Amino acid sequence: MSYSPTEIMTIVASRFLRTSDICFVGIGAPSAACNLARLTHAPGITLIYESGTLGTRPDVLPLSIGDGELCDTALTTVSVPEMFRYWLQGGRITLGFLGGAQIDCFGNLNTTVVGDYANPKVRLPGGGGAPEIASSCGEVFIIMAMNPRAFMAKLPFITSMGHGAGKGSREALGLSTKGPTRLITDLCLFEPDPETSELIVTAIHPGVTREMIQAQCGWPVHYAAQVGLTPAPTDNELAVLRDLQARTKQAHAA
Amino acid sequence: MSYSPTEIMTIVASRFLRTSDICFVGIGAPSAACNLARLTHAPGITLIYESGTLGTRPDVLPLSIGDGELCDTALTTVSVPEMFRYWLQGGRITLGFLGGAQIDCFGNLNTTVVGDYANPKVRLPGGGGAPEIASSCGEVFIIMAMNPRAFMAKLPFITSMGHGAGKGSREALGLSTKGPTRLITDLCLFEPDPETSELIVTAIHPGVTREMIQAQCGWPVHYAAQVGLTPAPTDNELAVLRDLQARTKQAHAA
Amino acid sequence: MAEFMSLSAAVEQHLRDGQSVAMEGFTHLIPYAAGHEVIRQGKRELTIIRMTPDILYDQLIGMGLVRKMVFSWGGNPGVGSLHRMRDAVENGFPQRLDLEEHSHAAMANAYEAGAANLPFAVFRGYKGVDLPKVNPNIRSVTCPYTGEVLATVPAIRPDVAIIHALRADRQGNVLLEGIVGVQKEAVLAARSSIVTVEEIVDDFGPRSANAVILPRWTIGAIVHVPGGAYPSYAHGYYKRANAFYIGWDAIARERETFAAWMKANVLEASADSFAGLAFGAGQSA
Amino acid sequence: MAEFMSLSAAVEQHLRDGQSVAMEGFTHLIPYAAGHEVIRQGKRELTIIRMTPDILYDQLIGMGLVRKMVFSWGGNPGVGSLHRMRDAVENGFPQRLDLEEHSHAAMANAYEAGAANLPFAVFRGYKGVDLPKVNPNIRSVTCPYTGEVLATVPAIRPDVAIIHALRADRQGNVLLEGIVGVQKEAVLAARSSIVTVEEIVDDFGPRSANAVILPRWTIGAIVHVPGGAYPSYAHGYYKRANAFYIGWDAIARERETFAAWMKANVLEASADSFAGLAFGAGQSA
Repeated sequence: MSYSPTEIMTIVASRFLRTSDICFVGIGAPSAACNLARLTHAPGITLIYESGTLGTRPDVLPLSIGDGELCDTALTTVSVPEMFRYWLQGGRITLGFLGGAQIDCFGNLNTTVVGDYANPKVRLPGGGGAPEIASSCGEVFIIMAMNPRAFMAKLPFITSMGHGAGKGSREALGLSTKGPTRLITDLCLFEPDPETSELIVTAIHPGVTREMIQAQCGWPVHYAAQVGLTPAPTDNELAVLRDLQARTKQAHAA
Repeated sequence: MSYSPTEIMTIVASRFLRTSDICFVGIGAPSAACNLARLTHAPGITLIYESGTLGTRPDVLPLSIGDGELCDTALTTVSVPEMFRYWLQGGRITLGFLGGAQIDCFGNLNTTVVGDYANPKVRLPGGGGAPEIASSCGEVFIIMAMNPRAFMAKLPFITSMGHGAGKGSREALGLSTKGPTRLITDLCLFEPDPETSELIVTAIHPGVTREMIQAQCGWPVHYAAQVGLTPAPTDNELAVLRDLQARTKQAHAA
Repeated sequence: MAEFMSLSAAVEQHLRDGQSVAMEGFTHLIPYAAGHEVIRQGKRELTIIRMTPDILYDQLIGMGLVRKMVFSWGGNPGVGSLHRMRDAVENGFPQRLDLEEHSHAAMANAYEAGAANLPFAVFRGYKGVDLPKVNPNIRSVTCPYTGEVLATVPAIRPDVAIIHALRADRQGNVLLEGIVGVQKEAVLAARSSIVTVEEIVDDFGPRSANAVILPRWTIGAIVHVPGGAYPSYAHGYYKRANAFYIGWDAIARERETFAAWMKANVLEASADSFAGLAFGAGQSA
Repeated sequence: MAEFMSLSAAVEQHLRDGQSVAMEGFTHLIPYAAGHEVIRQGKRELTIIRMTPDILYDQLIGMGLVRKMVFSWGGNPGVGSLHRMRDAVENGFPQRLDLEEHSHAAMANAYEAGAANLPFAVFRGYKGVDLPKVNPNIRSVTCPYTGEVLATVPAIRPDVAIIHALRADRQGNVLLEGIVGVQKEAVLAARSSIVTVEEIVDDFGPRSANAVILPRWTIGAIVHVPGGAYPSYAHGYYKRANAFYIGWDAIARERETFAAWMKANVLEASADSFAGLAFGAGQSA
């Protein structure tokens, strides 16, 4: 079956999720990936949305972080202060998801402003939960489609921290969590270099070349010694994902 | 009708309660006084027990602060951390009740130790909620039967603060709450002297003399310029109180 | 003490020009009807506080009521930008908008501290990020036991909190259920409050012993506004009008279409007419 | 991740000599059965933590298991003293007992901070009182915004939390209802936990959207012990045995009557026999 860049990005992300994970899920691709995993190989996965829903099992994807569907299917729903205190800061989350308008080669993200903070060219939505998701979750997956204005050599603003200025930055701030362990894009998979913590390509999606990757990236892309080939989405993965998206689209049109 | 010293103490306390009060209720005499008020002249009074029950209306008095009866009849029940953070510290309580093993003339209380703290002669239960009830409630009523070992010139330990060393002590600590506004005993009513904050007698119960009061008090008792006579318990007050106590006794024997 | 009144009286009596107001709601129970009444009354120079300012705050800003916004994420969830907010920040239209920006964790803690009558909150956050460089209200304390340095945020203590809830009983107690967000904290942290409700009942009846209830003595005004959270939702009453949120993007993108929509649907409309859309699925936006 | 096991296995695997343990319960849901198993297994040199140590802690102390107690109110509620605790503090019998004493507000905040993974809690307390003079763990921080000095307490992070709850489902999620005290916080603050439950159900079924539930991935061991809170109570299952609490005063007053009672009812009894009294009203104590 043929598939879109967004579909393979979502499916690749879903494959890394384990049934034992406790995930702090954001809207959009993370939500799609998590629910795809739940509906395929990770039925026991625990999904938590920052609106307070613990252990939710939505039948359609939420448009927003607090859709009623999330609450209806949750084990229980807690207040937002409790969510951020007991559950996120409490160190209960094994895996957080982040995306952003802009990223650098260490997985730092900007979702705050383009241009000067006081006089921005583009005012973005802001950090929301991201700064503390980045520091409190056991590890972080980032899902972003590549383009050279998003994958930047230097960010105008750091909204959430990845590996900072490289290896050792997180430890220097007293963080014992792993930070971004995977950056999943529409073209390839990045993982931190064990020596430098720079995000380097460890697998390339079918039909993608190194030139195509570099063309969409504002920093000089580095590659692992052994770069894998991403297995193409299976028919089952695509069918489950498309079914989920179709149900979602129908529900949101109401 | 004749009545016991405990009965008049409870009834006098209940008379000062207003239907608009939000009371933080302790076990024993405060609980009896509050529920008597609720069943007579203050039907709208809000009773809160530190176990988390908000707006409770027990049919029998609780033996402990967390009896099921309190929860069954409450508007809702919150966690204990929430009780102390949002409700007590939050400044929501207009009236708190305290009692203690020992009291001084400024309404400071000891419920911690008799003797040296490290090597006590008698180890008392400790402060529980008292230190913050004393500082966070709008005002405090103290209910205690008089005896010279309890009404002391100097306390071995201050568990909860009344008027400290006298007028101005509370303000010096940044407190804007009133502290003890009434000390209700089995013999008389004390209220703070407006000039000194010392607890002075403002009303004497029927049949009690100044000599009887001084005999039960370890400090030299002072009197207001005009000392009132406490109206004797009415038949209705006694009937409602005794009915409540009888129901309670029957329930606790189970 | 909770007083039942009309929406216009509640907003007139409880909110004044220049005050700070938190209209909270985390996707669920956003107090649109009350916010629209604030717009109709043309309040000025407000400081608006909310973790997730969405369309309602876009409208307040676009109508020129707002001097400052305290927030942690400002967007149209799942759709995109708040165009009126961006126009104010990027172009100063219709007037300059000051921002005080925090993270969700900071805001949630700040409301909690406000409800707890504390002057500030302590949390573990803002590690390795730039926001503390541009927000002087992000500070720190040192743990007196471990020496760890932790982030702090001032408690949020709004002049007025405005929320929408599911039910009030006739005594004025208010019940929330489902995604409860920070609404209880916002009311407890505020000096006064307005609560719109879907329904007024004689008694809440059988319920969880631990139901989320605000007692009547914590509330200022209660107003009966069925549909008052539309196009957000009220659990068990009506669903979120996702199509409205999607459609808003085109309305708010241009100043003219925005102004025309506000005139027709808010300024020259009654609270009931817009809220009524909650019960007539699909014909909105 | 919650594992169903026997009471003896749970205590053996999760609690070791010298550890700190919080057996919480605020009148409701006090984990007597589990505490008695701790006594049967003769754990030593424990630090026991609880806001309101009552008869169960009197028993642990009287049986010589305890080195230190962290607490805020130690008595037999509505009845009087804990005689075994007093004997330990006043006379060093059966061994010296160290006390770390706080107020309820401090303890409640300390559990909350533990659950929130903070090293300490800030609150407004201890004004004008003597406890800070005798407890060096009562300290202060200064608000970085207002300059106000506030009290602090170290977070409580027990090695083990032991609680009794109403129900677990077959996946190991645990539901509490009614007077929930600080039990959720105690479990979240602890490194491991044992939860005894009245009932194991296939599914919790219809319930409040905001029910107090501890997910299975926050819990160590789950043990099915009907009556496990007796002589305390389990809301909807059995009432508090107030007569037992009243009768305990005479049992615990003398060392000999205490020892005999413990031998007959705990040491030489099974968990089920004592817990079973919950369902046979009145024949206890």
